[in-house]
Amino acid sequence: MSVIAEETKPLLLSVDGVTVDFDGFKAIDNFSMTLEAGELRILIGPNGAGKSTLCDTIIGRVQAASGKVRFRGHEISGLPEYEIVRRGICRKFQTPGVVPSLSVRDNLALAARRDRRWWRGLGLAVPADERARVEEILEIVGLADRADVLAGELAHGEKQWIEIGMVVATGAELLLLDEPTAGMGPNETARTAQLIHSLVGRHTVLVIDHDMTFVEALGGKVTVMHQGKFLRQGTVEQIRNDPEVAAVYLGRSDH
Amino acid sequence: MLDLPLLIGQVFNGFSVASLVVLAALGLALSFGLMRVINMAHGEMLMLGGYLAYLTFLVVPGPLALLVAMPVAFVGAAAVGAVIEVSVIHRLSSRPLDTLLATWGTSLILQQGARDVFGPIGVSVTAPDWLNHSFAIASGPLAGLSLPATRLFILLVAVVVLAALGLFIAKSRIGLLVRAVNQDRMMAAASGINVRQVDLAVFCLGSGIAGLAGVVLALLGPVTPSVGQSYIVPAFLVVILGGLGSMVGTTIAALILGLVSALSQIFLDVSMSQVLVLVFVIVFLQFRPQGVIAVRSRALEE
Amino acid sequence: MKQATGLLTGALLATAAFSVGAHAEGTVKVGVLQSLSGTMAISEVTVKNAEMMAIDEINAAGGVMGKKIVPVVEDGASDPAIFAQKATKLIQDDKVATVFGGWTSASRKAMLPVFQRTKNLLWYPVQFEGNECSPNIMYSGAQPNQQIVPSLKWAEKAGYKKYFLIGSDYVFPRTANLILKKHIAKDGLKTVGEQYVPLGGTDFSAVIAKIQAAKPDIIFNTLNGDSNVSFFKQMAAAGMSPEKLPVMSFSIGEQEAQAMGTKLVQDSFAGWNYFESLPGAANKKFVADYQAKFGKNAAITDPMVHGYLDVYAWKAAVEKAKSFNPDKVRAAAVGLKIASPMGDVHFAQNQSLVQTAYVGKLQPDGQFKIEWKSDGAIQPDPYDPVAFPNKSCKLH
Amino acid sequence: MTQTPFLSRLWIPVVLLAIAAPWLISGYELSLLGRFLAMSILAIGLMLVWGEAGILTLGQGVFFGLGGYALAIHMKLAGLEPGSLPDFMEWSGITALPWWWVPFKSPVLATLMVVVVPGVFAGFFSWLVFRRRVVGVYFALITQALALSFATLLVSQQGATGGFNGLTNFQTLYGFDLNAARAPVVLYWVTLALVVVCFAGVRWLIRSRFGMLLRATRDGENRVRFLGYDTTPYKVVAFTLAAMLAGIGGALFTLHAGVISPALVGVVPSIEMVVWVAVGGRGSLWGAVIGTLAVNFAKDEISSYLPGAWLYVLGLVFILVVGFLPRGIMGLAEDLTRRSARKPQPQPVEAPQ
Repeated sequence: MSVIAEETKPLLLSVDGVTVDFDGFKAIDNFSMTLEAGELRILIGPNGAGKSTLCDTIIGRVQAASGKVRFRGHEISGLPEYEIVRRGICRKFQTPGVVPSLSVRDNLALAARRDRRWWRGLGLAVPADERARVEEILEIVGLADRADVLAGELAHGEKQWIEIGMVVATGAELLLLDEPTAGMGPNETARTAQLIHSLVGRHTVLVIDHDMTFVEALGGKVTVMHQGKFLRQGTVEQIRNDPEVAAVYLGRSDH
Repeated sequence: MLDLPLLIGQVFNGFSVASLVVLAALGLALSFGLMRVINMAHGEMLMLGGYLAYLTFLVVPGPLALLVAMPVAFVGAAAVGAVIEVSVIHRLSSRPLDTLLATWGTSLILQQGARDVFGPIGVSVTAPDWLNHSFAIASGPLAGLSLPATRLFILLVAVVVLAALGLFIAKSRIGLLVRAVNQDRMMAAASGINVRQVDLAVFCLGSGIAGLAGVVLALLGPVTPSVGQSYIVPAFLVVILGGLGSMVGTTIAALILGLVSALSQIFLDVSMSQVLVLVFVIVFLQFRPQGVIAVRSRALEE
Repeated sequence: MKQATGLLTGALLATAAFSVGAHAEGTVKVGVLQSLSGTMAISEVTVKNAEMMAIDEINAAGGVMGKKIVPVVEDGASDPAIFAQKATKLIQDDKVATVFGGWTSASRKAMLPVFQRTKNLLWYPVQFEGNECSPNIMYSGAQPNQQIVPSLKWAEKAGYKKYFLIGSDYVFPRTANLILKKHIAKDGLKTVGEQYVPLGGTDFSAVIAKIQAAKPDIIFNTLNGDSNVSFFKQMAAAGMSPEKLPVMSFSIGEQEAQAMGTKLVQDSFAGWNYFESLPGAANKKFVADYQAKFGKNAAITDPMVHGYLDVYAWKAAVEKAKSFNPDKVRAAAVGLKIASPMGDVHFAQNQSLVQTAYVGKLQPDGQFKIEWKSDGAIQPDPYDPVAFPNKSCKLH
Repeated sequence: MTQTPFLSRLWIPVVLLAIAAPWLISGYELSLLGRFLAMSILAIGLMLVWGEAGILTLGQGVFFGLGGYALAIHMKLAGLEPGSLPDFMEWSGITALPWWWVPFKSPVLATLMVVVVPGVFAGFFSWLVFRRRVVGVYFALITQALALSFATLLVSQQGATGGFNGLTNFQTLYGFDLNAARAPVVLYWVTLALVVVCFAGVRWLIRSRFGMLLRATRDGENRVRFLGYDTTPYKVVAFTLAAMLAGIGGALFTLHAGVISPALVGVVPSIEMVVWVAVGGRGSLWGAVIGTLAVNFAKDEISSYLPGAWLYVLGLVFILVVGFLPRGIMGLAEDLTRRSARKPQPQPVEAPQ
């Protein structure tokens, strides 16, 4: 059953009847979902529900056994991952994926580069526009003072923010943030929520998480996944009070 | 001139070469599947097996010396394997490429050691008489085809080792641990498996099998300090073709390469068929980069 | 911290000048250049021993023209580039009067330009494929017409009609087989097969299948080193041991037979210009002296004897020419009679050794029984008249 | 590898000493130094592909050989009177010059081939393997099999390649007599000049964004792909450049040694090339050059005095350097001369393949 989107806003992403099968184990089972441009969507579900696998499928890291993934109307299911990123989707991994041996600025410059063909990179200088974008991102994530530190030496929270910065620096329209607050303290989590809010609108953001306090801080529409299947979709309030979600996910049903 | 006995003979030779290479490659595939590490000194375990067979033949007279030599070589090679694992491989297991170089250094030392102890000339290990004949087919379409008993014996040993290894991995307690670590090293460690000991056990098992293979190879080839080098590159190609350290994949890959080599030698000379085998592997990888058997490891390769 | 930077500049010019001594008055330096490591160490270490023994004997008997011979031993490490490198060192740095050594054709070819440029003299002890005629090398090893062709003549006389040629895939076997095929065809016989296996190759399954299909009367074997072990073991496994299917080998001497286990190669034939079992007092004394020095079951091979007699030939030539100058020495060496364990031999005009060819059959005790002897010493010819008709070697 | 100020100013005295070498050391040592400097060009390429891009290749001997044979074929043809054949062809039963030998007659084309042939071959081979995302240990083993097959092929095609003897006995190159007294010194300076040019070229490449991308691919290839980069062309270009440098090294070596043969391009020499860079320091260009000189001079010394010992030494060097000194001599020098408190230098951890 695929949800036909009636909304008038242009459809950015449509996941249509996707199934992903690891030697018989259906990590994702005929799952469908749509995203509109500029939206903030949160994907929640218990561990092993298939949230990360869905991200892998969208970004092209895992090939779907069946079903289609369309971005701005074009099918992207079969494309290699770097092709999908160039079209405007970028993903942040659960474990921070900064390049440890490069400085924060170099990591961002790496992400900010538009013309990635190898002979373009032979010059020593970084083009002015990319340098400007790097400075801008440093401001957004608030790590301008740490720009020349090796990424490997950053604190855990800072690595997460730098990686969000890198995802933004690629100029991607759709940002997939996989548990961006993993391992963060309360005020860091709050600051991350504020950072994500500043990105919504110019970008479409799909956040994957299971920390309900963070989900509530974000607000926005929530989709619930369970054992690879689509369970429920609605506002944070609707989801909090939905008995089926509570039974499956929160493990208790309060009134 | 494609007469049938020559063709069937070559198919048999393909199986025979495959049985030799699979015995050499099994140990490599085991330790590679588990620790993502390639032991360049694996060829010297074969050499060690040959020398241990030579020593056993000196001590144990009579036709049964061969059967005594096999366990002796297994234990001897396993012990040396343990020493290498603890001293060199374990320290570097997080850096697979560096391990490859360090174990190459180990192989040079083992070769020169054998040259100093047993002399550069190599030692003589002759097959017992009960092996020195062949089953010739005199009449019918396959007239002229003869199957040497030694090669049949080696095929038998390969089949027995594969079966025993399969049972060991599938049924035994350690086998369970090996499969767990093989599938998801971090998860296995998290659930209390002593990954260190499993690595060591598997490495010894792999080296032991190579020692056993050394005895069997001594029936058909020389026992000299550099004998390991002539078997190691084909064994590597089998591991690459076989896919991520899977036993079944390695066996199938050994069969494929054995047949490609044997059948191509009908038309080409040995040198050209050796080049053809490499080209075959590179072309094969164009279609199945993950190798014959794609062991879907849950450990996300980040 | 100074040492670290010192280390850096030092490493770039790591050229601590070693002792570059010219001849101390009472001595003369000679080079001994063999592979003491690597795959060829098997065969070359014993040749070095024979050459050193000859030097010690000469020194004990008063040296050459009153000077004591000082050998400078270098390791060619089975690598042609290193042979060329060490030859340059011996001549330029150590200022040796002459050099004894080399084994594989590759090492000789690599050293050839060095000796021609420096006008020095190399004494080369090993049988080889011929087709070379350099003024700066004394070829004591047999030319093809002194080893390969006589053995074929013996085989033809013994009545073998169909020949199967198998060899390691390098220069000597390929050229030797080229010569053999031409002679076999000229004499109206048949070559029923020709197979090559890479050096160090161990899989003979396909080759044996082709031998079984071709059903030859005799196999002419120019395999080298380890491959002989695999070949004979796999032939035995296929029920074709030497007494069933005769094999004539050119790279199996007493030492290789001993290493492979004599039972494996028993009754196979070998064509050489020397066997340890040669009669004659000189040979008996040489074998006894060598075994006294290097172990009683040490096997004595053809190249070892040539290495040994090369040193005596050089001494005799120096004393005849009254000079250590290489050009004078090689001119004096030609035609000069030299007493050796092979009997009296001398170098021909083309600086190759005139010597008798023998065919031996391997006995259970690891010695070769002499089956056949060429009638008298054979004049060496680097260019086989049948295979390479229009070429000849004029040196003096 | 960031250079401390002290080390970075050190290259001036070293290059001056190198230029003055013909007057400082004996003829034999100069020929050794020249030969090892030629080999260091290969090491510079190996440092680029292994140190920077994290691609371990055990087959550089192949490209070293292709460059060497390209020039050797030209020199064999240059020394021939028209219409006759090289000596080894006659006694290999060859009657006419193989068709692919003919283009090597022209000096310009042959010199180009020294770089083009290894480059094209390396480019095609690495593209075939990298595009299917075969990396790390798998790739290293395939390159080793490539080295074995190339050496076997060279030996088996004796009629066209000189077989196991290889090609030797060269008289002239570009009209110059190779046996002239002045020849070794001129050859030494040409080699030194090429080393400096290649060194500077690769240093510039490493400093460029291309180099930064290579280091990022080494430390996190997946990460780089998810930033929109197709890493395959970067790795293929790095591998091809290293092969071209190996070709130059091979051609120069052939001039110094006077011989190029399969024994110099097989499995063992190719791995020894890796130890040069490992000993010197895979993260530094200086390391590649110094490592090559140190290991080869040691080999020449040790094998003269203790022939049997060299393999023990080489084996131990492999284990100790890789195990305890992953950043080689230069890494050590780096740490020793660093004035300020030692900043924790991140170990070159390889992402598990």
